[in-house]
Amino acid sequence: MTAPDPKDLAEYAADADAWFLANVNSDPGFMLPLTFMEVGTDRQFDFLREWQARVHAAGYLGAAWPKEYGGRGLHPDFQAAATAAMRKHNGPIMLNAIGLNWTGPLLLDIGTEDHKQRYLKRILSAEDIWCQGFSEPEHGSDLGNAQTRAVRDGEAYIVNGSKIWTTLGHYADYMILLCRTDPASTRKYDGLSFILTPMKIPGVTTTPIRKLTGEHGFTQTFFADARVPADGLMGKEGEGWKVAMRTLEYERGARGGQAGGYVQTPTNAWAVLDLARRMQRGGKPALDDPDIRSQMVDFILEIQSLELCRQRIAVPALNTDHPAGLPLSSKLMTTEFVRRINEFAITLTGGQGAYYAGDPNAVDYGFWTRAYLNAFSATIGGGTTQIQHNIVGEHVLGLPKG
Amino acid sequence: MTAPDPKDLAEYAADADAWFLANVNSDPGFMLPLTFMEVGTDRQFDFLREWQARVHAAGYLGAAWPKEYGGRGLHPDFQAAATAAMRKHNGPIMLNAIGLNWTGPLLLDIGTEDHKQRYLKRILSAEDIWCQGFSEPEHGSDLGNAQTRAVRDGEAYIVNGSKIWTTLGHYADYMILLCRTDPASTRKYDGLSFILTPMKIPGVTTTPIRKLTGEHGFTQTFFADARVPADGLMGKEGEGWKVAMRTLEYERGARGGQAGGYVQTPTNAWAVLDLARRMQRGGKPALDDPDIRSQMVDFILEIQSLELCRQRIAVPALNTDHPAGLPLSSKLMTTEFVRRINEFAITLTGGQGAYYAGDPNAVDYGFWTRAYLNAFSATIGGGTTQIQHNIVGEHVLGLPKG
Amino acid sequence: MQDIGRMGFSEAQGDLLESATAFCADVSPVARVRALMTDDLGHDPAVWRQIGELGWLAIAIPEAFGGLGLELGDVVPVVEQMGRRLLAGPYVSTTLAAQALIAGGTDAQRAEVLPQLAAGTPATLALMEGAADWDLEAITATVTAGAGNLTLAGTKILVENADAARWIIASVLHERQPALVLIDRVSVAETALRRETIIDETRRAFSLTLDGITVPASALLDPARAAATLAHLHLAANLLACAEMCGGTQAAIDDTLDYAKTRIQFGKPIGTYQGVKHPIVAAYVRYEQARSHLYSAAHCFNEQGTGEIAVRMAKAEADAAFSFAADRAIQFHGGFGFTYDCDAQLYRRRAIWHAAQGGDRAFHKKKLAELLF
Amino acid sequence: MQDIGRMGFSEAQGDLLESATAFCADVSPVARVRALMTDDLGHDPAVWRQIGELGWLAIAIPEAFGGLGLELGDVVPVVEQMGRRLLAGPYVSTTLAAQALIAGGTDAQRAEVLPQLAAGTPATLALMEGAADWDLEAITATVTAGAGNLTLAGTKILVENADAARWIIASVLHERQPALVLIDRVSVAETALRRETIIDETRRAFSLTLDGITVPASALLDPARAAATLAHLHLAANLLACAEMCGGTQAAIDDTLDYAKTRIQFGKPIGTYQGVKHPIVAAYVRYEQARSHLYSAAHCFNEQGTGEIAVRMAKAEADAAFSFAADRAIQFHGGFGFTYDCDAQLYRRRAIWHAAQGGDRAFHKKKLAELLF
Repeated sequence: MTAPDPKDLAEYAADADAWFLANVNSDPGFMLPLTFMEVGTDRQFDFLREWQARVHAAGYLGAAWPKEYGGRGLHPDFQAAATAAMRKHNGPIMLNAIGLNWTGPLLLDIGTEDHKQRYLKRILSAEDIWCQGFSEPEHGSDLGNAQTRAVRDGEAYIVNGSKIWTTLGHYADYMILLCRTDPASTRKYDGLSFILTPMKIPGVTTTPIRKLTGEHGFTQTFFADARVPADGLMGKEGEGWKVAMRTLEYERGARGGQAGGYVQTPTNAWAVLDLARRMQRGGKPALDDPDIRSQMVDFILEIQSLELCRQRIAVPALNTDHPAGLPLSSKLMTTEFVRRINEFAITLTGGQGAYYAGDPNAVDYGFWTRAYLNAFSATIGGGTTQIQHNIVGEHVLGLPKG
Repeated sequence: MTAPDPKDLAEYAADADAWFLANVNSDPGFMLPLTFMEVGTDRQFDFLREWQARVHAAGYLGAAWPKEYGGRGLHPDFQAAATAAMRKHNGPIMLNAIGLNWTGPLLLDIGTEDHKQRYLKRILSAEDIWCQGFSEPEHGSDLGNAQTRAVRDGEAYIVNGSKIWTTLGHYADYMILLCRTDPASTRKYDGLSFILTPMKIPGVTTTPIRKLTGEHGFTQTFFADARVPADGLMGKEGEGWKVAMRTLEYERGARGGQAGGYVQTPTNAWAVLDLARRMQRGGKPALDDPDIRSQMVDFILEIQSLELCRQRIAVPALNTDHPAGLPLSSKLMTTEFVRRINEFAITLTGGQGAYYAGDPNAVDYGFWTRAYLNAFSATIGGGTTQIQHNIVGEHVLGLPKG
Repeated sequence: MQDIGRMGFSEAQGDLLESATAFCADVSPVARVRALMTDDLGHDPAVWRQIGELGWLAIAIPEAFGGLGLELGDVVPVVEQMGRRLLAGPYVSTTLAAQALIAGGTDAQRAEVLPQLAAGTPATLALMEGAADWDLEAITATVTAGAGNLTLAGTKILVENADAARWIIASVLHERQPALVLIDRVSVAETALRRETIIDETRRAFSLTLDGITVPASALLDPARAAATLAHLHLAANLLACAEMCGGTQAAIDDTLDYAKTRIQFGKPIGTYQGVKHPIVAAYVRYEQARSHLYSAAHCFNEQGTGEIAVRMAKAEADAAFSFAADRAIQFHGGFGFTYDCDAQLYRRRAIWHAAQGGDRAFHKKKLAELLF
Repeated sequence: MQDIGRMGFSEAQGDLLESATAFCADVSPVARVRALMTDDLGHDPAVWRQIGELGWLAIAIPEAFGGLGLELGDVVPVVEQMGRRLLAGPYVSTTLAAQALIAGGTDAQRAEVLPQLAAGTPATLALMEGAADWDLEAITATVTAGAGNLTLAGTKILVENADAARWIIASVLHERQPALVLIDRVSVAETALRRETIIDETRRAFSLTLDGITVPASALLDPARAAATLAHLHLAANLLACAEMCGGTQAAIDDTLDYAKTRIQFGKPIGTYQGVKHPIVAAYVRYEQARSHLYSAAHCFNEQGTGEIAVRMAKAEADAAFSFAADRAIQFHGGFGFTYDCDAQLYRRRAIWHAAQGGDRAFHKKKLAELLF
């Protein structure tokens, strides 16, 4: 793809900036989820679905996807400019995370024409919500050990088993499903297949999971003789592991093709700084306390680290020794940062930390405690922090596997 | 053993207190080693050997060992009182660490009468210096993999191979040697034997190892057809691993019998506090700096943790769930603390941290930097911190082995 | 060098530790704890009666007032085991109310109320306001003398077990000076209490509106000792909080160990992996250190100067140990740890509660710097 | 929200990074580094000549004075690679001396000295005294006007490469105000220099006794710009220190990785064990973060306000990253790590040196708090 005309790009960026300035509503009168994993109420869901549809209609989501599939056919720099404007004006998250960052790029890469026609535009417009079915109750981190069974029966697979941690499972129209088509295979990865699976069909049911915050947001998904059309098979039967690993590369940004936008609000250390100014210690702003000052500088340093590392990915000359180093370590860096800064924010609230969301005395409606507890969804989900250390150690640094 | 008469004990403790008050010389005009692993010069060695001999002669070392082997035959509480007095008056360390804490208790437990007669008294008087030969160059942490070979030949073993990290190796008269007598054994631990080995015999040579501080203090020991008397065999041939593990229990305090005293000066957080008062930041004592204050409190809290845990070992009712928990974790706690507090002390010296021992501008003759670098001998030697975590995880908490 | 505390353990502590260990495990299995979380009262009155019958409420009350005449440090093993089993109820609040009267009550108040508390009548303290400042002298509520009566005004918050309590001791300003007043719960209208939503769902806390409550003139605790009593209560509450926290830390680690030994991933129990094993060991070591500080604080509690240092050290350590252990408990329970059904969240919420009550590690470290340097 | 810096990378940086990577690896293998540690001069004059010929000393010197007219940020990749290979020599001290003249020299001084420095004449700064305070205005040395001459007095410490330098720029008090003076090394007696014993054995530093040294009146740098020049030098020195430190951090990690992949314990390479693997990953992540800060600081260096923030952030991060990586490098080399022969100690000593020069993490964090809050 040829480099974009700087004038065109600047014009598009200015338009995007104006559009987000005019259209962002970051306080609709109820708490907006910070990530797509925290959507707990219909009100939140409806708001975010409508918001995504508007962003797409305005041309600021999927701008680099082909026109024939709902995109604008532009150079990726255009979408990057739109995303920057979204970020600048603190726009709510894009809801359809799995569709935008996992299914979409995958279909663009290896989907059939029929797949692309059928799914891509409706992913961008949030008409079809997608979810992901990799984890199982007994094998959280060990995705390769999936036991959900799919047996070919004519033009369909008969699926039985259960998936867990289905984000938006209750709302989703489709799932990207990792399941076992050949239980006899001696190498556990070889028996897996990857299938696009409708969720609103007989034999598929979901049960909400109550989170440690007391709220809902995930489901467990059960398959009982569900007939899934076989044309949803991605890659060949038995190649499911390879396809799944490919989707993880899209998700980590180690491979391009994502629709753009963001599905998690970048944690704002400056908002915590603001909290430190508002909270009191001995009649003075907590930020005047030297210990708190010192910790606050640590967090500002760290958020700037994350931002600079994100920017540095785009400078190949500064990524020669470990080209995948920054993309593969970004989940590790970011998720642990979010957990720790929210834990720190709770301590800033001092004695009022005893209150929880729902009490009028809770600081910021209990936001910080919930944000801390919810942060574990990211330090655990999608490969725990411990697994992330293995990934970086083995895939980036070349240390031997255990 | 019957409980001691409180009056006798009090009298003995008062005598010990008076003796150490009168006899301790903690500044002989050169830097005294903080641990038996840091003896680098003849001057240090001679001073410490003479000091140990005097403490023993005064009755304050080995007081609980039998009279016939150089002890006083007293209840262990007497020795504890003497050690407390030594600590209170900041007495220099006991030099003959391996003899006092490893060989001595082992001989008392499973030695022959001849062993006891021959060695015990001379351990207490420091006439015979002992060293330990467990680690080998290729198998630092993996003691069970020792390859130094001992072949029975009449009344002797012919020993060939090499041991590393021999503390006081250059000075030692005897070594407790872990060596392989049966290389054909399928289970690696089964082929090992434990032999009391003279060091001043033909075929045994030592080479000094230069430490990261630039100084010396350890040796590598080489055996070339050394004829070691077979009566030094402890336990049966092939039981060396069991015997070695037993000596580690003495060393960790998980099993009694040690001669008393201490072989490492307890790191003194209060000395670091004093440093924080002496050093300047912007024309004021560094301790006035809130960050430094906060870190200093952390270290005082931690040293008090170590002290209280040490005291708590003596309260069985507070050690019911994990009776070996405190003894087995004390190396881990202590050695890492020493490393970290000395690292902190270097930062207290500010810009003067650029100087090293030997420069007149170095703070406290460069003590803190050397103490930090030397601290690694304990976080690495005798089972690294990483191995210590495994030991506590597996032997105390019952987590499965890797 | 200053005396900063030492280990000590009494025979009474030993006996109480043994019996409390068995009792709390027996009456407070976690299923029971969870059932009580959604219960209105929040604790089991039958268990509360048993605790009274065991004499545990009498431990630190002088014999003259129906107590056993032991030390507050002797209560520590009991509270530790309650914390370990998340046992709900007004044990700590009642014990602290008794401490308020022992330290600052009039003779008449002690004679009337202490025997009741020793026998198991629940009571509580109402010391916090507004921004939940840890300085107990930051008071705006007032008591004003009227015709033979005292009239109260203001609002206290985070009053534990206010619904269950028969007596409430509140801090107020009396002639602009901090004072304490003993309130008979009968004189508090139901509408004066609002149940608060707090992070620890095993507890009950309330906002208490004092406006309009009147008490007899004899309800005022000895004004001359009010400041000293508040200082004593700050340390006493922190000591017992440390006990609960250490018990909770132990339980959080034990739960994590159970899971790490049984949960299989990649063909092995997850506790096999050093990435899990080593941090659990780190949590365990911190726990043992915090527990050593707890029993040092219990032993030295009554020693002038040393007691305060030891308690603040213990709280600083307990906060770090409990927060870390419970945070790691969530993480190492993996997906299950993220659910409400996993007990790890119970411990994490408790750790947050305790840090917010009576001062967190940073707060006590600052006080320690003043005391030590 | 304040601008606190951003990534940027120039074509010149790219070219210099590529050539410096190859050159430094080539001329400074660790065996050579160790040989030079016991060498009196401490660096290889032939390599120094090559560096001069490569034009690297000219990078940040204006074209008018024989330089390339690029930015100080363009020097960063060169210094980073020198740090990575522990390449000894007066490159940084000469570059900083040039910065002193560019920022604060008189026209005559620039015209005379800058072309020499651009061509490879070594120079250095003498800014520290007594307690090695990081505040460069804490000066007690003096310059006093005499008959057409200036007389110096006092002692400067930690003057790097003072023996090799042809020019020394020292900070002194002139009429009680901070000033800088350009000293021709010829006017310094050998006895005025004492080689210091420093923690980093790959460097050479000296105490310099100024007493009795006289210089011409024209040796004084522009007094009006002295304070600004000292402030500039503080940031410039820290920027280049960050570059050295990032390079050193990378090398410490690379060495540790090599060892972890090959050293067998319990039948497996030690890097297999998560107890080793995970902390190396932690060190690596910190390294990448520090390097991102380094290039942000290099890019923003000349921006008023932002430059200072970015440099202080970079130094704070580099200190943490280098200290941690080198500390773990010693630990994970096990017994070998405890020996002088293991290179881990070289990095750890360097990290201590750099923390002691120009301020450590805590120092820069304090400055950042003032700038940010």
